[in-house]
Amino acid sequence: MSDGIQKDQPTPNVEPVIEAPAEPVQLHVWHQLLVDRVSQDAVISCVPNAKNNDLITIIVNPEHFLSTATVLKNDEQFQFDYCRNVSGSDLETHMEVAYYLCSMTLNHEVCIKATTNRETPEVQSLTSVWETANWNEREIFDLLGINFTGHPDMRRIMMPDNWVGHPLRKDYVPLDPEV
Amino acid sequence: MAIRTEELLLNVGPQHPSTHGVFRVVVHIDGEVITSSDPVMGYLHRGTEKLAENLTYTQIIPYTDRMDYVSAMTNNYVLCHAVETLMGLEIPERAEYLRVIVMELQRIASHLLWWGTYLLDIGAMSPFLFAFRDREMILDFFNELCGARLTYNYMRIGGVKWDAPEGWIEKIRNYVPYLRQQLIEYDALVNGNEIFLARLKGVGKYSAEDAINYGLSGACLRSTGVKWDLRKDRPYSIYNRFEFDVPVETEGDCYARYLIRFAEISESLKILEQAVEQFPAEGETMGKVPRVLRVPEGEVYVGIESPRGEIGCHIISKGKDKPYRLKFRRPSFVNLQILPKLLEGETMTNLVTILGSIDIVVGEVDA
Amino acid sequence: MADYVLSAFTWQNGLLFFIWTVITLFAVLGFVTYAIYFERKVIGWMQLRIGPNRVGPLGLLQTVADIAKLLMKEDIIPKAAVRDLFIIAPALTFVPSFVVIATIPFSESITFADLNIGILYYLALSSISTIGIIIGSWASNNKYSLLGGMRSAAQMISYEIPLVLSVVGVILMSSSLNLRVIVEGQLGGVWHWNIFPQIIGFVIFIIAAVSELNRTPFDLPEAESELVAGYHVEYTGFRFAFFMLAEYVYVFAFSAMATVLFLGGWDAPAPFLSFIPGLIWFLLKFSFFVFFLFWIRATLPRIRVDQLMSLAWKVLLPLSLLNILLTVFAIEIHKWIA
Amino acid sequence: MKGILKGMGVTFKAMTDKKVTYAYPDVPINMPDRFRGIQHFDPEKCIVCNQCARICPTDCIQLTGKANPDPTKKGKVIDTYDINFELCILCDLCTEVCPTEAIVMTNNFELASYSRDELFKNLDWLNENNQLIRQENNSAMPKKGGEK
Repeated sequence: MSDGIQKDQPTPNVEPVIEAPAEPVQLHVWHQLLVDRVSQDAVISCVPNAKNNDLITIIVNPEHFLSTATVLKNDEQFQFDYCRNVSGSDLETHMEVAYYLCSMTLNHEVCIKATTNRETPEVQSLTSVWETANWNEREIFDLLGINFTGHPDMRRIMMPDNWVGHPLRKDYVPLDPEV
Repeated sequence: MAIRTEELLLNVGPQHPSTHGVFRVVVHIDGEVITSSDPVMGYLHRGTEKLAENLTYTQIIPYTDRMDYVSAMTNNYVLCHAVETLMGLEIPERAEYLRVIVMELQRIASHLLWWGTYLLDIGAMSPFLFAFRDREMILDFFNELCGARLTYNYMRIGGVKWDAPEGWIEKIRNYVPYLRQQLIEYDALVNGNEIFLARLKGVGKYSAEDAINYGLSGACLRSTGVKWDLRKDRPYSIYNRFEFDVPVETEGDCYARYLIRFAEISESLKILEQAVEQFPAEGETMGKVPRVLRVPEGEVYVGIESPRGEIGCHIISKGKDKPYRLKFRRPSFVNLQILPKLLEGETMTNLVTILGSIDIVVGEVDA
Repeated sequence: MADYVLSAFTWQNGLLFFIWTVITLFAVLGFVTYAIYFERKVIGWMQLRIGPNRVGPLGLLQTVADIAKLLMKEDIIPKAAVRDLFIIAPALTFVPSFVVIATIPFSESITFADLNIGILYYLALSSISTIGIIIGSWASNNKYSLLGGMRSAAQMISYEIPLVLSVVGVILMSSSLNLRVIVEGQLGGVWHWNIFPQIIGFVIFIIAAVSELNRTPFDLPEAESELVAGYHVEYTGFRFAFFMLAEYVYVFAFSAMATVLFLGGWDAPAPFLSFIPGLIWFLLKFSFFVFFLFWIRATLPRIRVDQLMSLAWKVLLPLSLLNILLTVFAIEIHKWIA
Repeated sequence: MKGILKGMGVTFKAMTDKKVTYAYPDVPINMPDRFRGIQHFDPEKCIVCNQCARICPTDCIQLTGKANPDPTKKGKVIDTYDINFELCILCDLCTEVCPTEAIVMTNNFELASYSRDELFKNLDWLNENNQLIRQENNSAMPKKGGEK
């Protein structure tokens, strides 16, 4: 989270911005841990996002999404107890949900993603792991039409209940272009 | 024969004095005790995220003003910050200082507004006008700086639109001791009032685990003893140059949240004081920005500390001048999730106390 | 005055009664008009505003304009409301508030009804207004107003008790229920007033009476931040005005009552000041109470329902009983010494 | 009890404090120079570059140009210029991109009207709105495109 100016400033209270050589260590450790704790095929890809201060971005196998999330929250080495942000997006070829997680105790962050198809988009709900996900998933369902299996209360949240379509989809055609 | 009793279904809102906007809570009440509740929102949903997909980055800035309309500066900043992070832009020193000054002024203005309206919810009339008197001065500063009192559209990608006018910094310098004096008066007016304390203490209590699990941020999180402030924990802009405390309370009730917001005003004053002191005498206020902003392909999420908590911006760019997907993490929306849990078993009166203490802005809840 | 009341009821006397009633009504309405104006001004000043100043010189006609507006407003009776009860409720609230004024001695010569049981009459009739509020709130067929009405009922019943008990001390001291006798017992300067020996009773009386008035910090039945407007949420136009009127007439009655019971009525604070007419003194003390009500309205937040109840039953009631006990002891000791 | 009394002291004291009320409709409020009010438009300066209409986030500006009546000069001159103040959010972006300062902000902000049609302001109206024009238009933003 640094702009050009503060790169050389001391940043107390926070771990220093991970330098490129230090990065892969954590990357591989985490990758290995997930493979061990969840499943051999739990992780599809695990890369640092150079544009976002090398935030480790893990694309998780949708089948193991919930179990991966549970491990990420409860495992000694992860302890991702805080979910900062949930966003969904329509990438035209597929749909994607991203959870930005953060550990308050160990002070590290990760982004986990799951992809799904556009025809019958479905992702396992993480509401049982982080309560934060509850309304955020409802919002994603409302605006993108991704169905979260296992969500306790899958209803529209922003749009009226009788609304047709999911506005944030790229192929959404508004009924009235003026609106 | 036993008396037949019935649960009452009560719509609090969408037009209700204490929902702070068009927001509705459907509550089941047994007498005055709430048995369950269901917040209903979306009355102010304007589809900012959808609109943003068809707007250039500069054009989105005025739309961010209208999300959390009592804290437009931090909204401006989070979008600019996200784009700047993605582009790797350098921000001139003077612009950074101006940004911090306006953001902290905004935090004070937002908390003052909250303070006034919260006490109005509790039933005290005068604090509202006291708070507005001092907030008004901040709005006048903003008006002088960028020509608007509420929807500033002040920040630009790579800097800020206007340099400080002559004498403006001096006015901020004088405002700091003035507000400190006023805070003493506010303290005398409200903070010792026994009725007020009885209304707030022990109401709307939750634990730190709950707060983290529900993803609360800002004062709602800090009221449970979690010292988490993005200005300290994920420093952005030039916040690491200033000395300030992060007020923390451990009770987790409405009173703790009240105290934290009240203390945050003083902390912001501290930052302001230092920022005004260190303000560079001259310099550019716009960085080197290409004529047409084309943001490189990539994805970024940044979160900053708005007065209400963590406001975040998640951008997926495909290298165009418009974002492919823009998502705002709105603190009011996330913080509000805990409301049904808090309301269970509380009285109607406490509904107002609790809802007010979460400090929502409906424009932001609905986006 | 008393002569008229006791004389035989003839056409002539009846007409006279009627004229007096109308005069009083207008006096009270005039008071209400300017009490509202005064309230808005005082609260305005306390809130760094200047209050109404646009209608008439200094805004003096503001309330008149407001009343005119209320008169001209459309009279809405909700379809689902119980029509008859809805109509009768404002009157039922207002009439007792006006009737109680009859017993209050404003000065040596101005009393309308010199009843032997003045206090009881006041306390008994003033609680009838609650019925009007409950009927109105129930008849409106609105959930908010129903909640407001229920709160009102609970609140009135609870606070009636400490209110009555708090004045027992005063009654014991003057051995009379007649308000005139009570004032006469306090004549002769500030040190004779009941406020000092009855300080506990006085404080309880003030708290309980503010609660009876449904004013801040006890304005739960109409708490606008929770119940929007409470029991009168469905009322418009002049029906609404009647509720407002009742509230302000009670402000009048309460302030007068407090003056009579505890501040020596028309008595001058010191004998050498007695060249000023008693009515002026009465009005001064009375205005102080009115101002005090507005002052706390500008300052205090609202109390919560459960806290309101526990305050009445757990604090005020035992205290008022204690006050009676102490008064009895003091009187007995006084007799014993004498 | 002490806290209540302290609070009552504050409100009592406030009775004599300076009042903050504005006598607004009687005494006009002077806005600072940078205030963003209703735009003033100068057709003489306009080079019909269309940038204001393009940058407008709400698409409230409509303009058309016509060929320059003076055949010796190149380029277009403005023909119609309308701003729909039902939509305009006074965000200042149009004046920011205008290379010739043909469109500038004024300090006038009184837009309320009884009809929506009146909110549709045309070239003449905007040109006549020439009171209290903002002096300082050279904001920190680089002017994009066009030459001065």
